[in-house]
Order: sequence, then structure tokens, then C-alpha cells
Amino acid sequence: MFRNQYDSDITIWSPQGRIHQIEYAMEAVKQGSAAVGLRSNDYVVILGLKRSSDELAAYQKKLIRIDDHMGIAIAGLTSDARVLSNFMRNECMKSKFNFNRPLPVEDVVTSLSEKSQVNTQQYGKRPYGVGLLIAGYDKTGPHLYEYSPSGNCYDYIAMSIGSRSQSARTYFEKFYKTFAEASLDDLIKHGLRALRDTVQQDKELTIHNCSLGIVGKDKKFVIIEEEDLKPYLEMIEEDAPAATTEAATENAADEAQPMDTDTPGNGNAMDTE
Amino acid sequence: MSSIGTGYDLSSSTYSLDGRIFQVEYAMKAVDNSGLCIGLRAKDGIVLAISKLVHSKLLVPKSNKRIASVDQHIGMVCPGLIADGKALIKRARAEAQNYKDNFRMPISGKMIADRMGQFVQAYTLYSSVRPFGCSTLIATYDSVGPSLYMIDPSGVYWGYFGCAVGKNKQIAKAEIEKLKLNELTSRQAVMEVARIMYSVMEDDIKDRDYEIEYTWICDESDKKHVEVPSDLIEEAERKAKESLDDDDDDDMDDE
Amino acid sequence: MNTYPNPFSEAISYQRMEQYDQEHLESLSNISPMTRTQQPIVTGTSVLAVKYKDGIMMTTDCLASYGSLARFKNIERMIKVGNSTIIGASGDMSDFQYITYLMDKLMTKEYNANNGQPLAPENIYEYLSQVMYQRRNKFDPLWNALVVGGYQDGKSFLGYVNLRGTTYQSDTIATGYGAYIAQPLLRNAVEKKNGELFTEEEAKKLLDDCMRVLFYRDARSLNKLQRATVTAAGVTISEPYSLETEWGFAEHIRGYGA
Amino acid sequence: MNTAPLKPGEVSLGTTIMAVQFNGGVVVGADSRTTTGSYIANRVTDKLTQVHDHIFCCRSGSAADTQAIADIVHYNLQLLAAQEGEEPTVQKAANLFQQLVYQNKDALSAGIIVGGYDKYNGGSVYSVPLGGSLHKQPFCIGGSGSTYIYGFCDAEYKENMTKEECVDFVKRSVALAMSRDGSSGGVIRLAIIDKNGVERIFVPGNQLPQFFEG
Amino acid sequence: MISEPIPTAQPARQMANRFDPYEDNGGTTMALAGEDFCIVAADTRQSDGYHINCRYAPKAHQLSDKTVIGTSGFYADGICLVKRIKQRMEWYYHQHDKVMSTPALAQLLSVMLYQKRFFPYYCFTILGGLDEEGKGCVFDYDSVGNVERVKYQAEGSGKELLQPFLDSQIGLKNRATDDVLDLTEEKAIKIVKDAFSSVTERDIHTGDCVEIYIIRKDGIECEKYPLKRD
Amino acid sequence: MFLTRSEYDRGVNTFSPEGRLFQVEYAIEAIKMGSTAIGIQTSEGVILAVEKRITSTLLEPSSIEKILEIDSHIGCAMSGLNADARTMIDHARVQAQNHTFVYDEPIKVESITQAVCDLALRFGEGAQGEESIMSRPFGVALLIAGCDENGPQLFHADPSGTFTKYQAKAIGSGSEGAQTELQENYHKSLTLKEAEVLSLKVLKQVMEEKVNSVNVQLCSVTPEKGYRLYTEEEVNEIISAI
Repeated sequence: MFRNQYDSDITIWSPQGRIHQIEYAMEAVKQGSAAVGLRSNDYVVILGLKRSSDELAAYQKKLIRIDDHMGIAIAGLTSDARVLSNFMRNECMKSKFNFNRPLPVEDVVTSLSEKSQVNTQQYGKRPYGVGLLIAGYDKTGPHLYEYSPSGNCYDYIAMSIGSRSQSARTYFEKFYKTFAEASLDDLIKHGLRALRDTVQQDKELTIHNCSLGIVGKDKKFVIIEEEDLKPYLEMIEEDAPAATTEAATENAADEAQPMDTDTPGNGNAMDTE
Repeated sequence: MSSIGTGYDLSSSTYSLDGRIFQVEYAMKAVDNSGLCIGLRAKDGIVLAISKLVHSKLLVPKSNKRIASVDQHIGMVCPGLIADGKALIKRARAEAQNYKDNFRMPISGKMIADRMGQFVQAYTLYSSVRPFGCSTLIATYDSVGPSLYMIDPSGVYWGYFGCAVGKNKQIAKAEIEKLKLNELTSRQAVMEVARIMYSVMEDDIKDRDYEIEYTWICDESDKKHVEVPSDLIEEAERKAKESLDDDDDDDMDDE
Repeated sequence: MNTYPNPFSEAISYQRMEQYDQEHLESLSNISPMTRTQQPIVTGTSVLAVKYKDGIMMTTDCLASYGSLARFKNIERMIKVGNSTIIGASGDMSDFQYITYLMDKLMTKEYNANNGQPLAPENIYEYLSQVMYQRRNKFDPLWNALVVGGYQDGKSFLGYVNLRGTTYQSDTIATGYGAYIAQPLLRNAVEKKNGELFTEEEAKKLLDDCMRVLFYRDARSLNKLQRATVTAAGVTISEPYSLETEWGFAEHIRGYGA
Repeated sequence: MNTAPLKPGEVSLGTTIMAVQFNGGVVVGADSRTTTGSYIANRVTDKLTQVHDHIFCCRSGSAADTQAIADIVHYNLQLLAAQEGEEPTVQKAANLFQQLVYQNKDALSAGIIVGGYDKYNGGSVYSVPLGGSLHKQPFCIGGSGSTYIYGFCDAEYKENMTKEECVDFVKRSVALAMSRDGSSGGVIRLAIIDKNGVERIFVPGNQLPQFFEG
Repeated sequence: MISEPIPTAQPARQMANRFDPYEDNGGTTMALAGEDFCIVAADTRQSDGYHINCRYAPKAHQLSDKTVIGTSGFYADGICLVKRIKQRMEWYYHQHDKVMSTPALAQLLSVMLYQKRFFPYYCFTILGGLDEEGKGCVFDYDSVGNVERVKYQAEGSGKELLQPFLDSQIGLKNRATDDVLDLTEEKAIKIVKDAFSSVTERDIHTGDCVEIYIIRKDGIECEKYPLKRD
Repeated sequence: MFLTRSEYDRGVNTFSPEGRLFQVEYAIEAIKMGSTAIGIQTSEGVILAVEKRITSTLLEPSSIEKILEIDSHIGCAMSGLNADARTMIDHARVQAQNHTFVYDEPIKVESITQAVCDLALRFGEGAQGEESIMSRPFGVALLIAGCDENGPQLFHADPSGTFTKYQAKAIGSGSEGAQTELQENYHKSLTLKEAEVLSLKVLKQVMEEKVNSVNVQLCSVTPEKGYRLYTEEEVNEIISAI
């Protein structure tokens, strides 16, 4: 990792025109466990891999409900996720109170960006150390946004964040063209498989360490966990093992790379593209 | 840049020995790394365009807009740090609204450029903040007619007939200088923008997937800032690609 | 690094009017006993509106009175908000101009957001109701009775809100003097149709008939009207027009009447 | 009709004011009487106040209120002209008046007419009555004296008057109001504003147009 | 509502002209608690003095699967109150991951009303629903937050007409006859309908239609019953 | 460990290149110096047990309170900077009472834990977007035990403002050994009585001094009796059962 005198403050540009503190904050996202999301023409599905620090400990929440039409999956500092989720909840409630309509997903994403940017330009503040996958459904259909600490938000067909998430993206890149027309069940299956690819090799996906969130046409946001998740996990049990091993190999290769490869060469935090 | 690393470059509130403010210059670096962004002032309007690297094929095509409206008669794009750009757009909207709050009239191009210039400049004055990592192109059509302004991270701003920011801006500028801008219609300007974009980014486009976003504000759009009609974009891009092919006839691998 | 006081903490202090506080309870300090002794000065009279087959039809006259003085005879009391909503106003015209400005502000925001989801008539109505009610809470009302008409996605919308924030939605709405004189006529006409909607011609005739009665009986009215419609095709506000009126029967009336 | 009745001792412009648009500019006019109760505090007041090079306002209501408003608008227009590098439009000036009157409607007693010339719209006239609404009109009358001449003005006003016709129209209208309104009187002050600047005309109290008296 | 003008820096003005922030839009609401069900009913007329604003302006609102609120009096205050309660419920759901129970709502409502003690909501509120044990419960409020848990209650412009009827029919009070009441759901609904029909005859602010919410363990049903429209 | 790692560890709001906030992690370190506290959840209720460090014979042992009541159905054990804990618990008590006042019902254990964690975060932006009110994170961890409609529960809250639900958890200087011990001995069918004994057994192993009724404190939170601090006699009884 690059260290120098320009990286300890959010208000300092490096001679290359980078802000290291933002990049470091993005590292915090990569330390979080993985979350994946994908959408069809009617639904968005988000999934999170839950961690537990100890065998006597419960699993940490990965999905948060924002409103009937919106939910998020988080990776990174949970306390920052709480700040942001409360902010989003508040924005949604304002829309309901003032306009009597669910807040368009794009609007909440915009406010989130604007809010986050402030933290990247003032001394004494820090970028939020959390990445989000925002799943929402509004008049224009389902949306899946990725939010990152730089304040950038992108609209995706499928996306993953957190540790070992590259393997999920690799999976998605293979199948994303089929997502638009996929049924809800198929969408969930793809999501579970992608999430499974992010699981460490000695572990597996169980009803305890996985959360599933669904929102879409005529479907309010729900979080499915524990026993309710069983039927969905069973759906991917009969998968051919070949797919899994293939993904696992790719996975190993990905982990070796310090930075995500799908972002511009000069560091993804900069997002000058 | 002999003073890099001597400690005079760690804060906006510090001059270097030769009287420069390095933090502002570093911020400009972020702008230089941005995808190419072009603004042209034709005789009946302004065209704005920015190229965007599509960094993942999982992105929803045509989403993630970079050019925004500040009011019906003002378009704005901030090549550079995306989030900083959004903050500037938010500010510009507040300025435009504030002007309306006070005078109940839309703000003129000159005024919005002036107010935004001051705002950007304020962020080069204190060590408690950092300069914005983006330039700002403002396209307006008011009672004076169409006008195009560009603001630097330093806060300095001028009016332009045509301007280019980002990667390969020098080449693009040279191309723009060849145009007779006060004879072009906005439609023709869209064509030219597409042509310049494609010719400047020729090498990049081969390796990576790019999307170009176009907006305009002109007589045809009823003096409102809107996206350029998609059929016009298609035509412009098709012609741009054709002219590329013409240029390297002997390059068989092209396209 | 020194910690300087941050000049940007409140993002530069332009005073912004907070129209509403959505969540927080009004604290007692908020309701100062300072009451604004307000009264309407330049006023408009009735607004009439009905739902009909293609959407909404609304009519107002073009008069702004100054007490009993017919001061401004060429004003518009209906405004278009977005492409599917119209607002008609009776009451104080300065307050209505303020509402016009608020709506412009809202629409600018919507234009900028460009999110493909324009506010529907009921959303604009909700916002307007909140503004009216919140101002009432501050003892600083916007002295109007407003009618919001709209048509979107095949649905007509017609709602009323007044200076105290009282709201209702109905197939026919009449404000001001019209509430007494025209509303019974309008309701009657609706009931006669037995659930069927008016055609455009019927709606026009109905509203014109009501406006004529109002012109005969409302001392603050003017025979110079505008008619607006909101349909799938959008919002139209007509040029001012006048109604045929009947006086001939009076020629031979003599004495004290009876 | 008065929202904010005069405070004891307050000086009032029981007034006749007027502004008329002609092709190329506007004519503004006013009487010169200022009263406290029935005492004429000033018989030669100037109720036409220049707020920018080509913009005037005619004041009615409380003298203090309207002076304060005119001063604030003047200040703002000067500043704005410097910032924007061009002369403010009449509409902008009128909007400023409207804002001030509207936002302070329960504290002010001010009825104002704004008239002036700008390069975009030529001559234009705006009325800002009590309460703070804003109305663009081809001509406008205001103040206590105006109520006596609505009929006269409605009958006499013609579109596209020449400057001379316009001056004559204003002179006669104001004189008529002064002859019937006890709170209006003194001299007639006129100002013609067009692209060449401002020309002021003074009609002494003993040279007013004469009408039927009986 | 403030009885004395409080001296301010502003000069005294015509206080007679002072803006009255209240309006009475009339309307009658009632609720009654059964053993394992609850009924909340409200007419839908909105009036302003002798003038009928609208024949369908709902005054009863469903808050959850277990609770319905009815308000009458100043319509705008009632709507605002309901909206604010819904917001509080939403936050409660976010914070505590459960739907607010009827008794918790009852307490919250009392607090919310009292918080506006010096600029009250001019509305008369009834809260009906099922409590945590699944029993019907009714809470009755005055406009500044006094709350009582009752078996049945009428509120609003028809209260004086309705309450004695309920006392007789449901409370079995002051009766010469000594029949016992088996308050089944069907019987209760019939009583509610009769009650509103009678009130409509004598109260000009009540009429047009009554919405009857029946709250049961397995959900809420809303029945509309037409009333006279005169 | 106590050397300055780098320049990233001085500001509460500075990320290290790995994306970590060292100041928060150091605050978590503070707890590892604190006295040991143990919580065990059973189906009958929750047991909290703490070690009291009586550093001087002149100390009045009963004044050392490391287990405190938050509400009648919630108790709390602490480890780390005790003074910080007082602030947090005071906040929790106010929140609990507030909830009862507004909703006429006892607050949920998880909600009170969340409230405490929200306060713990206030060295930065508050959970509802409030400005920060502290310049450093709290240096204390809490074990919050309580009973509500979801039954007996045990939560652990740390300086980073995150909380975790546990079946059994040890914090403080002896936590590593104690946690291993708990993992070995914990099972779901544990009775309250067994949990009492287990908690002291584990404490005994990690304490330098000999366990007696003065240098440990014990409480239970049960659905029936709520929060209850054990008397010396009761503690003695359990010690003798070990």
C-alpha cells in the first residue's frame, strides 16, 4: 500500500491529484463481508453474507429496511451504515409526508451522494467507511445502486461489494444478460450462487450466515433469513459442482490483486471517469 | 514542480516559495485525469458532451448521468471527481434558486458563473477544506443569448466559444479551434463534438468501452437544457465513426 | 494541521424558508402569540371545477378586487404546474402569487432532478396542503381557497385546500361565493348523470351556466372568464372570453318589483 | 382597506400617483401634497423617486415606509447593476418592491407604482398595491385620489400614445384627482423616462389644467 | 384558543380581525370493544357550518393490523395527527423491529396530544383495536390528551346523541328491561348502523356514509354503510 | 502494541491505508485492561458476573459497582473506563424511562443496546445525523442483559458503536481465556443455576485473587423477577457450589 505525507488528511490532494483518505475508506468496504445484488425487469434482490465473531455470537446484520420500496445491503463500518440508513429513512419519510409518494430511488441516491461528498472535503471529517447496495422499486421500475465512500453511486444490473466480491462479479458478468427477463426465483438463485462464490473455501452458505432481501413490482421490501431461507438455499443445492470449482479458481486469482480490476487504472477512489 | 514534497504543498493556505498554491494545482490533476469533456457555443445554442468510461459491463447502459440541469436554462457538467461535481451542481442549483428567491427572475449566465466562481475560489482559501477536484462547464441561454463558461478548480472563470477539459484536451482544443463556431448551428455542433470525441479518443475507444453523453440548450430545444435527441446522437456518432474509418483506411483492424 | 474554524459548516448562510418541518413536534416556543392581523386585500372570487370525461375543467374570472373596487381586470387566477396539474385560486392575490412562486420552485427542482417521475396531481396537492396547513400553524396563513385539478395515468384528480389547511376531494368543487351558489347546481348536475361523466360540451355548458349565475349574483365578479382543462393532452388555459347575458326581461319592470 | 393604519403623528401620502406606458418609454406623475390629518405638512413634496437611472417609483401610503422601501430598492439595484454589469430591468425593480411589501405586509402601509425603461422591454409599468401583489399594466393609477379618476382614465387611455399625448393624459388625470381629493393637491410633477434618460416636468399649482367647477 | 392577547412589541391592532386558526368540520366517530374484536366507525361527511364541503372525507384511518383511529372536529388537524402518528409508528418499526401495539399507540397518542397543549389539535379522537392479549380495546381522548380506556364511546358532533344510545344498547344502563346482551360481532355492527342512522336524522354535521372498521385477530375489514345525504 | 503505529492513529476520523480507524481500535484495547466481566444467557434468564478489583485495603468494596440496573428488566456489566460507562448507562436509563413514558411498555433489550451504541458513536456523526459531541470514543465495553418479549437476551456493545448478540460472552483482561472456557462449557439447555456456577467458575480461572463474595458481583435478569443483584450470602452459596 502506498503511504506518504499526503494521505493522512481528507483535505489534502496528492501531487497526482488523488485523495488518499477516500481510497483508504474504500478499503474499509473491502474488509466487510460480501453483499451482492441483481435486478430483473420487475424485481431487485440483494443478499448479504453475515459474519459472526465467535461461535457463541449471533450473526451481524447485513440488510436494512429503508422503506416499503427500498432496502440496502451493507459492507464496511456498520455504525456508518446506521447513520446513512437513518438518513435514507428520513428522506423517504419526508417524501411520504410532503408529497404522499414513495421517494424515487434516484432521488435518495442523489441526496446520499451529496451528503457523503461533504465529508470528503472538510477537515475533521472522514468519508463514510461503508459501501451500500441500494435496492429500490419505483414508478420507473426496479433499481440497484452501488454507493461507495467517495460519494459515487452507480446504477447496476448486478453488483457486489465487500471482501472477495470480485468472484461474485465474475459470476454476474457471465450471466447478466439473462437477468432482465429472469423470474424472481431465478434471480434469487443467481444471487445465491454469486454470494456462494464469495464464501471462504472452508465455509459454506447456510441459512444462518445469509440474508436475502427482495423488493419489486407489487412486492414490498422483505428480508428473508433463517428458516424462511431454507427453500431458497435448497434451490441451489442441486447445482452442478463444476460451476462452483470454476468460480473458486477465479476467486483465488482475484484475491491476489490489491485493487479491483474493473476500475480505472489510477485508483478507483478517484473516479474521474 | 520543484517544490513538491518540500512541505509547501500540503495546504491550500500555503504559498510555495515561488508563489504557487500547489494544492490547487494538484486538484487540477484530478481534472486532467477525467474523461474528455467538450463544450461548444454555436450561433443558436450550446452543446455539452462528456465521455465516460464504462468501467463494468454490469452497469445499466445510459445511466449515471454526468451532465445536469441547474435551472431550465442552465446546463452544467463538472469533469473531474464525480462527487465533487455533484456538490457543485447542488450548489449551483441553490444559487440559481437563491437568485430567484430575491429577484423572482431566472439568473443570467454571467451571474451563475460569477457566483460559482466565487464559491469554488473560497475552497482554495483555507486549510480546513480542499479545492474542488473538478472544472465546471456552464451552458446557459438567457436574454443575452447562449453563453458558455468554464470554471477552474482555482475559481477563475472565463466565457468561451469552445472548450475542452480532461484527457487529451490539447488535441481536442486544437480541433475546436479549426471550427467556425459562429457559423455552426447547434445541430452541426453536435456532429462536430461527436467527431472530435471519437478522433481524440480513438486509441482509448478501441480498448475500453466508452459512453458519451450529450446535452444542448438551443433554439431547437426551446432554450431549455435537455438531452440531445437520440436520433441526432446516433447520426452524429455514426458519422464520427465513419470519418475515423476514412482516416485510417489502411488499418484493416479498425472496428 | 491547525484546526481552523470551518467557514463552511453551514454551507454559506442563505436564508431559506423552511416551509414545513415534517417530523419534529412543534415546540411551544414555535407558536408565538404574535398574531399577524392579516386580511386579504387584492382578492379574487369563486373558482369552479368539475371532473368530466377527459379530465378536469376549471373556470375563473379575470378580476382582482380591491375592496369593492374592481381594480385589476386582466389577471389569471389559474396556473399550470407541470404537465398534468392546474391550480385555481380565490382569495388574496399576493398570497397566490407567492404560491405560484412556490410551485415554480418545485417544478424547477423536478426539472433538475430529471428522474423520469414527475409529481402527480395528488403529490402536488399534498405538498400544497402541507404548505397551507403549516402556515396556518404559524398563524400566518396564505389567505386562499385553492382548487387543484389534474389528470394523469387515466385518473382525474380534483381537490380543495383552504387557508386553514382543510382539504377534501370531490367530483365538483366551488370556492368563495360559488360554494353557496354554484355548488348545489354542480352537485345536482352530477347526480342527474347517475354516475356517468360529463362530456366536454356538457361540462363547458354547466360551468358557463354557473359562472353566469355568479356574474348575476356575486358583486365581486366579472364577465371576463378563463376556462382551463387538464386532459391526457396536457393543460390548456383559454384566452379570456365573455358569456351571453340576458337583461331584456327587465325593460318593462317598473316600480318596486314584486 | 388599510392593513397597517397610520401610527399617531405618522405622515401620510394621501396621494394621486400615476404611470403610463407609451411607445418608447413611460410617463410617471404625482401630486405634491403630504398631510397629517387635515393639516398639509408639505405642499411641494416629490413623490417620484428615482431608484435607478431609468426606473422610477411613485409612492403612496406612509411617507416613512415608502421612503425606506425606495431606499432599499435603490441600494439593491445599484449593487445589482454593478454585479451584473448592466442596468436592471424594470421588472427586476418591481419584483424587489413586491418582495419587500409582501414580506412585510402586516407592518407596512405602502402602495407603489414602478415605471421605467429598459432595453429589453422598452417602457413598462408595474403596480404593487397594499398586500404586496404585483401587476403589470399598460397604465396604472394609485393613491387616495385615484379612486376619483378610474372612470376618466379608463375612458381616456389609448394604446400606443405618443409621448406628448401621454404627458397630457397624465397631467389631466392627476389634475382631476387633485381637484376632487382633499388629500391630493399642490403641484403636478411628471417624469418622462425613455432610452435617452429622464426628463422632468413641473406644473405649478396655479397653472393646472382647468375643469368644470361648480 | 388563547384567551388573552399577549402584549408584544407590535402596536395593538384590531384584534377582532385576528385570524382564527380553527374550523369545525363536524362528523361523528365511535368505537366499541368486543371480547375478541373491536369496531371503529366514522361518518364521511365534511361540513363547514351549514355548508357541506364533501360527502366522502374519511375520518377513520387504519394504523396497523390491530389498530384503527377515528378523528372528528377540525379535519386538517385530524389528518395531520394521523400522519404524524404514522410517522412515529414507522420510526418505531425501524427502531424496535416490531409494529406498535394498540396500548403503546394509546399512550403515544396521549403524549402527542398533550405536547400541543397550548395550541391543541382541535379534534376528538378515538382509538380502537386489539391489545396484546387479543382483546378488544377502546381509548377515548379529549383534544389535549386525556385518555381513558373504555368499553365503548362516541365522539364528535353527534356525541351527545349517540352516547346515550350506546349507554342503553351496549352499556345496558338505565334500563327498565332486564335482558342480557350477548355482544356478538353481527349484533355490534347492527347497533353501529342503527346508531349512525339515528344520529344522521338529528345532526346536520353527520351523514352521507359511515365507514365501519371491524378489527379481528386475523385482520381488519372495512364496511361502508350509506346514510342519508340531506 | 503501544508504540505509535503510524500517523494514521491520532485522529478519530483518519483512515489507515487498510481502511481502519485506529483510535477506535485503541479504545477497544482499553477494555482489555479492564476487569473481567461475564454474561451467560439461558432460557430461564441471563447471568452477569464481574470481577471487582480491590486495589487497596482502604477501599470500601461495596462502592465498586460494576453491575448496574438500567431498567427493572435490564441490567448491565462493564469493563474498561468506568467513568465512561457511567455516562453510557445514565443515557440508557434515560432512554428506557423515556420509552416507558411515551409507549407505556418496557423497552426492548436490543433497542436499549442500540441506544447505547448510538451514543458511543457520537465522537463522529450521530445516528440521526447530529453533530459530534465528543472528541474520542468511549473506552468501555458493556454486557447488557435483559428479558423482553423475545425472552432472555445478552448483548455486547463495544466502543466502535457496534453490538452483537451473544449466548455467552466475556470481556475485560481475562476475556480471551474466559471466552474459550465459555465456548467449551456453554450449551443451550443450561439452567440459570448452572449458569450462576459456570460464570463464577470461569471468573475464578481468570482472576488473580481468590474468588470471594467481596471481590465478585453477580446479577440475574429473569422474566419473573427482572433485574436482581445477588447478596453476599447468595454469592457465597454459589462459590461453595463450585
